Amino acid sequence: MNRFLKSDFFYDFLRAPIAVASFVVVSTLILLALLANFIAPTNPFDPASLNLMNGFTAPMEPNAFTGEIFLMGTDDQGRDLFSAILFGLRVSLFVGLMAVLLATVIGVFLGLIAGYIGGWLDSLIMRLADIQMTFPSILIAMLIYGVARGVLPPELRDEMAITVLILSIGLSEWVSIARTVRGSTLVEKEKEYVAAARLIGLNHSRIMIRHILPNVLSPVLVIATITLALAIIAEATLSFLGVGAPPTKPSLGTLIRVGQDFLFSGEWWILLFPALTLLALALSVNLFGDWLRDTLNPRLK
Amino acid sequence: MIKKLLTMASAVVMITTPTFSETIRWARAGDSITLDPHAQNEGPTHALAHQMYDPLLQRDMAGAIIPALATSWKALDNNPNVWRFKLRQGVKFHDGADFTSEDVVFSLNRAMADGSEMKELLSSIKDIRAVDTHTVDLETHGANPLLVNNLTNMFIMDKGWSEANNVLTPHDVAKGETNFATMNTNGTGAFILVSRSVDEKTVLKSNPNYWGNNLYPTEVSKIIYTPIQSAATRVAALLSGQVDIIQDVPVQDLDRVRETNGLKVATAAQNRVIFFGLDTAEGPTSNLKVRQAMNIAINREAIKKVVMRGQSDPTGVIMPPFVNGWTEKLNAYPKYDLEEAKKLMSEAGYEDGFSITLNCPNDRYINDEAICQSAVGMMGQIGIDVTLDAKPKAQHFPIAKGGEADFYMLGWGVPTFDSHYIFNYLVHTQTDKRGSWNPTGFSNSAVDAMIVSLESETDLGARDGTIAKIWGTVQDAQMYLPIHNQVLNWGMSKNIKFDVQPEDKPHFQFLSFE
Amino acid sequence: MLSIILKRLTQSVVVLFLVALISFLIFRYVGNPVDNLLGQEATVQQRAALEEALGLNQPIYEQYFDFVWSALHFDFGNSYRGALPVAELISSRLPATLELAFMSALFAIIIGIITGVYTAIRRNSFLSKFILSISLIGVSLPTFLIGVLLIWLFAVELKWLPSFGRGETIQLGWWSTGLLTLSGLKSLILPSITLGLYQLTLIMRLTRSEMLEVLDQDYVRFVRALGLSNKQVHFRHALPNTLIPVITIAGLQLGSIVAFAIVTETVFQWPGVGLLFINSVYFVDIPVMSAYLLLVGGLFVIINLIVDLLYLIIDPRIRDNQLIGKA
Amino acid sequence: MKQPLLNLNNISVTFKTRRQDFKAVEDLSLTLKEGEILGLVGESGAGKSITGAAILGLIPSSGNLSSGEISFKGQRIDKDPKIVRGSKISMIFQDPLVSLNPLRRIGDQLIETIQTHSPCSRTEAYDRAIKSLEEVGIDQNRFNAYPHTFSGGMRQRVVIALALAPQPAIIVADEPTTSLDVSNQAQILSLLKKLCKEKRTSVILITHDMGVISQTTDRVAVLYSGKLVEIGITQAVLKNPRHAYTQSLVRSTPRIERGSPKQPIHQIPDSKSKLCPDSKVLIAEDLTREFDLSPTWFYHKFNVHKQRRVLAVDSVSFSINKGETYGLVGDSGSGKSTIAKMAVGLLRPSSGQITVNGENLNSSTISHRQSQRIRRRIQMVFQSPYASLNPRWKIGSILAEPIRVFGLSSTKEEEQNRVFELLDQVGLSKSDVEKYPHEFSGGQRQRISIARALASKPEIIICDEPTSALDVSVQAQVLTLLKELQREFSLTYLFITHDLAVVSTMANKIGVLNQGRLIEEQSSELLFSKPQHEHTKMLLDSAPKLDIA
Repeated sequence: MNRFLKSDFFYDFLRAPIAVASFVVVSTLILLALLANFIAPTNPFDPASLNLMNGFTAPMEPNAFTGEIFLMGTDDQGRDLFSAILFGLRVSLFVGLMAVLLATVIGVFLGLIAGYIGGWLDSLIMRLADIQMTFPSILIAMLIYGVARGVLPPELRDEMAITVLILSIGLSEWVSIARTVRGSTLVEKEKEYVAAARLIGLNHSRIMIRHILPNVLSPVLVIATITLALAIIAEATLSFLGVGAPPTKPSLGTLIRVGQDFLFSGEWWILLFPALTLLALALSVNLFGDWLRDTLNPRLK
Repeated sequence: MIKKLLTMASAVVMITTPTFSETIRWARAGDSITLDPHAQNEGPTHALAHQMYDPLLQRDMAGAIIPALATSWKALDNNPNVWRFKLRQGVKFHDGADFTSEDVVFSLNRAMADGSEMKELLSSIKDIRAVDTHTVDLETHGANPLLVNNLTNMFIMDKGWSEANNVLTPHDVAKGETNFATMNTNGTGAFILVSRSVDEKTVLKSNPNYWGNNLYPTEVSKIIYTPIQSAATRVAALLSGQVDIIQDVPVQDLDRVRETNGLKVATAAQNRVIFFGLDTAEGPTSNLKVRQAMNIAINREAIKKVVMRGQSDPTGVIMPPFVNGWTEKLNAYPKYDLEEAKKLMSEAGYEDGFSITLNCPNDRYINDEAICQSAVGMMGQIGIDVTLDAKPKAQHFPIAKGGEADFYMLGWGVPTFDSHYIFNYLVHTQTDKRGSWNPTGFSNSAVDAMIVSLESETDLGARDGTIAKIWGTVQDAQMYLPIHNQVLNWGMSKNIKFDVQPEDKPHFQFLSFE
Repeated sequence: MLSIILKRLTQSVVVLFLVALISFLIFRYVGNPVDNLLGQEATVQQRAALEEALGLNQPIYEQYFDFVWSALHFDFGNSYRGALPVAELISSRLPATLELAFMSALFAIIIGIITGVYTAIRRNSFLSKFILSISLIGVSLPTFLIGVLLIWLFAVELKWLPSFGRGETIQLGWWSTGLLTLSGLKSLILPSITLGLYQLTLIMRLTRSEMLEVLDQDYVRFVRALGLSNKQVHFRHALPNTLIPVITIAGLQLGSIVAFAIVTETVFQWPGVGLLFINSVYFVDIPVMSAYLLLVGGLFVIINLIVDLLYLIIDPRIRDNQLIGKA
Repeated sequence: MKQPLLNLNNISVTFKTRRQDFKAVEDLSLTLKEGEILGLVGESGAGKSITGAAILGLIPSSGNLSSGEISFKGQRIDKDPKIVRGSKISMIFQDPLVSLNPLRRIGDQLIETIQTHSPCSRTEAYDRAIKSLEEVGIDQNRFNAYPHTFSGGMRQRVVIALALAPQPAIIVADEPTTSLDVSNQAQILSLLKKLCKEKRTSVILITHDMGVISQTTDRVAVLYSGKLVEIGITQAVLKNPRHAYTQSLVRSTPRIERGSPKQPIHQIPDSKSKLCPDSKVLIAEDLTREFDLSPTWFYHKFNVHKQRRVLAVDSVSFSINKGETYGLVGDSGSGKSTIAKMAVGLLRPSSGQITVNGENLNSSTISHRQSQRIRRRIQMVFQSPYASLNPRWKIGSILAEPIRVFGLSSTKEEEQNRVFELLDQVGLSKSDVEKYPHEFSGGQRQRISIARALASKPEIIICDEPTSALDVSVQAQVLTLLKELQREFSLTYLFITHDLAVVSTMANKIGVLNQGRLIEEQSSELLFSKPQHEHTKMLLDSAPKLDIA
């Protein structure tokens, strides 16, 4: 840790206002999502707790029927938007992070194998990547969703929706990571420290994991960050297409989908607040990832 | 496709005809499912069919029955089981063929064939006979005083054309069948099909030989019909003046449309009731107390005020006010009473509630998904844990119809304006001829008998008595939880003079410009 | 040279076969067609008969080859709704999507490369920093929201541009184009921007980083040392070398643009294959679904191939088998 | 006297780094006369390249000319160097492989350059381009060829042609031959010298190689950490260097003594006494290795086009006695490293074999235990001080790994002590175990990789260009260390290098490789006194020599 604090990386970080700002925003949002239960005045996921009469209450204005006041107003179901956003943020972040994790694991594994072992295995994996590229996350999601809908009982559907999101986004984002890892593995494996490891008789798996892996991870970090933003956006898009988080357990995307119906009718807050939250999240993640890329890629410094 | 490419190479450039001022650009959420007039019994499908096909008699924009292809009709004095229809002279189909009685005979038989969704409407018919070229007799099993009500969406096709194109029977949409008639038409209607591509655009042009040309305004020379799924986009299209009329203005956008100059909103109570259906055969909902609890746990005012923005008319019976048999008393809906509901639940032995899935369409009725969502909340308050499963109508209806659902949403329009229509579809035991939309498992032979008897009861007083009796049982059985009657809101440009048709079916020959 | 083309071709074929396999499996297993065609209450005999008719009782690999075989003849069976053969349906919708994809790709590539080059050459100017940050907003909002906002601003509030559809189209044989009418072109603007924004950002950033890298190369420093003007250095030496990787990515993007059009087409009611696909999903119209997958796969592979061939034209080193097996 | 052609007056170049600014060049003053060749010599980081770049205003963006002025024929140019770039002053870079735009035909690049500076018709430019190609000895029918079709040496010729095309008054040549083989190096240098003398073009030759300096330059300026420490007539400076640094530089430069077999510098007298002729520890028998250059597995499978095969090593046989140092010399691509790889089992021979104490590491029947036993005996020191240490590992674990793998220590502290011992043997301190490679200088890293090689207590160590990436002074230290270790542990070295001078100071016996063949094998004295093979002679002649007549 101490070493980290002394590192150039940290030094640069402190001197990049955008990086610091975006980092702060992201971590704040994550914190809010984690503490949602304690911060949120209501639990938006519990339909029984909703009072429909509270619907369409403007921010900080007493509701016409119940007289209740809401920080960010309520949506069409009388859901307190502030709470809904906190919980939705949690869903979106969870989906995003899990998807990225999945993508990274697959990508690093395949990339490492392809790069290190090479030969026909390499070609195979790379063709696989091509095929993968053929089906962007949206398509995959709709397919998996279609299948799952067929096989799973409706009770499981809510959980399923989230799993489908994670699977589909994760499965469609591994390619870029795999390609990068493969690339840097190809470079690293020619380096002499690998030869040194081989001539003391280490087996390949050990060389791959103990020696090469640590050296190919920094670009992965960058891509993973960008992918996180991507995943969060993808989740929103899928919700729009109706294969996302269910309206009874809304994610940010679902909230935005609902909100856009009220864009013309003057209930601006239903769209604005979730959209701003999403923007803040994705934008900061992107900005941070951007800074990471420039920092970890000295050629561009 | 290869062939296409070749033809493309040697293609002549032809330009789609430019639009005139009399062109009506008409948009609504969903497209017609098929152009075959007998294959579906569904609003948007009939709405489009009405522009190209005529029934024997139809409802005007106010909902009153007026002559169409038949100029007059009455039950024979000597035999009340036979209705005689005098057909309009000199009517021609779009392809120039003459309209004669055998077309009527053919069409009605076709409407009764397998794969037809209209057959229930004609279930009382025994025989159809052509008396002469322009007279047709309909014989029913026993007298059917209200037969004519069933014919307002019973479109007449050209026999010759149908034979030529081998569309003697309707295609069964549920089985994914299609035929020539799904994409082609040959009617007697005010408009002729120019081009159609599903979900994209359907273009109609006025029919110069339309029999009604000097009876009705018929000012519209061309109709461009575009389904626009996304509500926001649909409203935007109207607000930005890209379409002249949209049938389903989202309730939240009504004010916006009203306030936009050049636009207006026309409103009318719709002949359609929205309700939930319950499985009475098995599961918790088979317990009457549970169904009653659910019924009073629905806060209908709240739904009206918030979800519908006041644009609905809460009801306690699954019957719109237009319908014969409707009474204030039936229409009065029970008080929203959580305590009572919880009590009933515990009496039924479900004080800790139960879980159930609510099947719901998300592109059919006004705010259908939102209503279901609020229902989820309301049921939650009496301990029922509801999983909402909202789907496009095409996926929802098979489920709702097939009886897989324990708890589902349905809307019902009554084109015949008579209770019998409701009973025949929603109350009668599910058989191949009747009760096709009654998956609730409710089955009462006495009621079934009464329903059948309605078709032949000539004494209207006695008939209304029976109707009231049946409604009594239905209300007690509580297999349906009524919510409200829909209110139609058409948004259109100011210069259009057009009433909102209670069946939500615009007949553009009635439209005129100011 | 030839060998590379050969290699790429064979690879493409392999990819296509796998894509075909996937879409076949969907056709076969997403919602069993038998259940779709017959109701639940169908008798055993009925099922057997239908399976016979659909050839579902043959061994699976035979079915697969039948599928591929008929696919090769553009025969995907009939759409469950709309009566038309799927091939016809798709070919009637394809022009709309291709024109949209083409326009947004054009928009993305042109603007993307220009801004990318600018931000690379003037890497420390305020404007480039501004462009870079702004561009991120494009990838930080979901496409559908951007679309709706554009509609709201330009169609509803300003009434400048149409909010949906293609406007007037002109038939050139089976190809209906919106590029030849004013309303057609106007209708293209908003969807193209909506669809292209994401790719724009991507291409711009790629161009920038590649350019920066190239400007760092010795040969660029050398031509500087030879006293060539900045214009010559940037555009005659740096840019071509920059564009090589950019072209690949841009090409691959074009493939995914077609797929991403799904969202844009739903928002703008754009009558293309994307909208067709969405509806086919809603209506469980499996033939259309699987055909669409094949289409997207096919397009992607073809584009991939074209990109590779472009490489051959641009880069002499590859022409002489210097760097084969690029990642 | 007439004013100098180029005048650097107290120039300083400052770079912004994270923590503080650092002066790469400090108050440096130089003058360049017309037609002279001035050498700028110094070790890496001495600021010689920066000085070169500064003249053309090509300092990397993170740095700038913080003070002083540069004038060409009395005219200030540091403010706007563009006016002289190419036309008056031109530059040649170190690596010809990356100095040419891969996408442009060399002809185009020439014509473009010519036309930029002297507006003339394309045909005119074409003729001049052809001419300048001929001058550097490139056939004019290569005019439309792309750079990648040229060899390294040829590309450097093209680069020179390009640099001279606008007929500049000065050429700044930054390590123009460092990346070339000795044979090419000599040719390029003489070509550059010849052309510049003809055209009366002055040259600033930037190099780290005293040999090159002594053979090519008229005057030499010695830089040390950004400062000019000594400048004067080359011969004078080399003969009696005044500044201490220059002295060490001259001293530590290894030389080839032809004729009288005199002891090279730092020769440890008794290192050869231990030789017992019959005990051969490493034996190579018609060792052959073929490489298949056809691009991917795809081609092997389907033979789409002819496979491209090359013989990297062609039936090479030699043997090394215990305690002896066997030198393998040759140009790049002569197969030296391939042999090394086969010796340690990183590559399998296509045919023939190489055995360690009679055991063949590459035999297919060998068990893991056996191969580990052999591996422990034979270790390797690599060329690059940067790539040979895993940047993510602490020195401690880097050194501990072989100890653990070979099971040479039973307990943790035993292992720990062994690591300390190793560090001590290569002259590093205990505290270094906690550090990461990037915290060390090149020389120190080479020491670490030597320590790693020693960790398994091997008998044979293969040194693959162990010092070619190091500055001469450091090189001397490392070489000395290797010698001391050899004596201490009676190690056997297979010493692989391209540098005849280095090998002459190290090896008892030398094999000369050319295109995979072992063309000559001699004791080092004999090889340098009476080389047999033509190629060997050529190598000896073209090797840059530091002759102080």
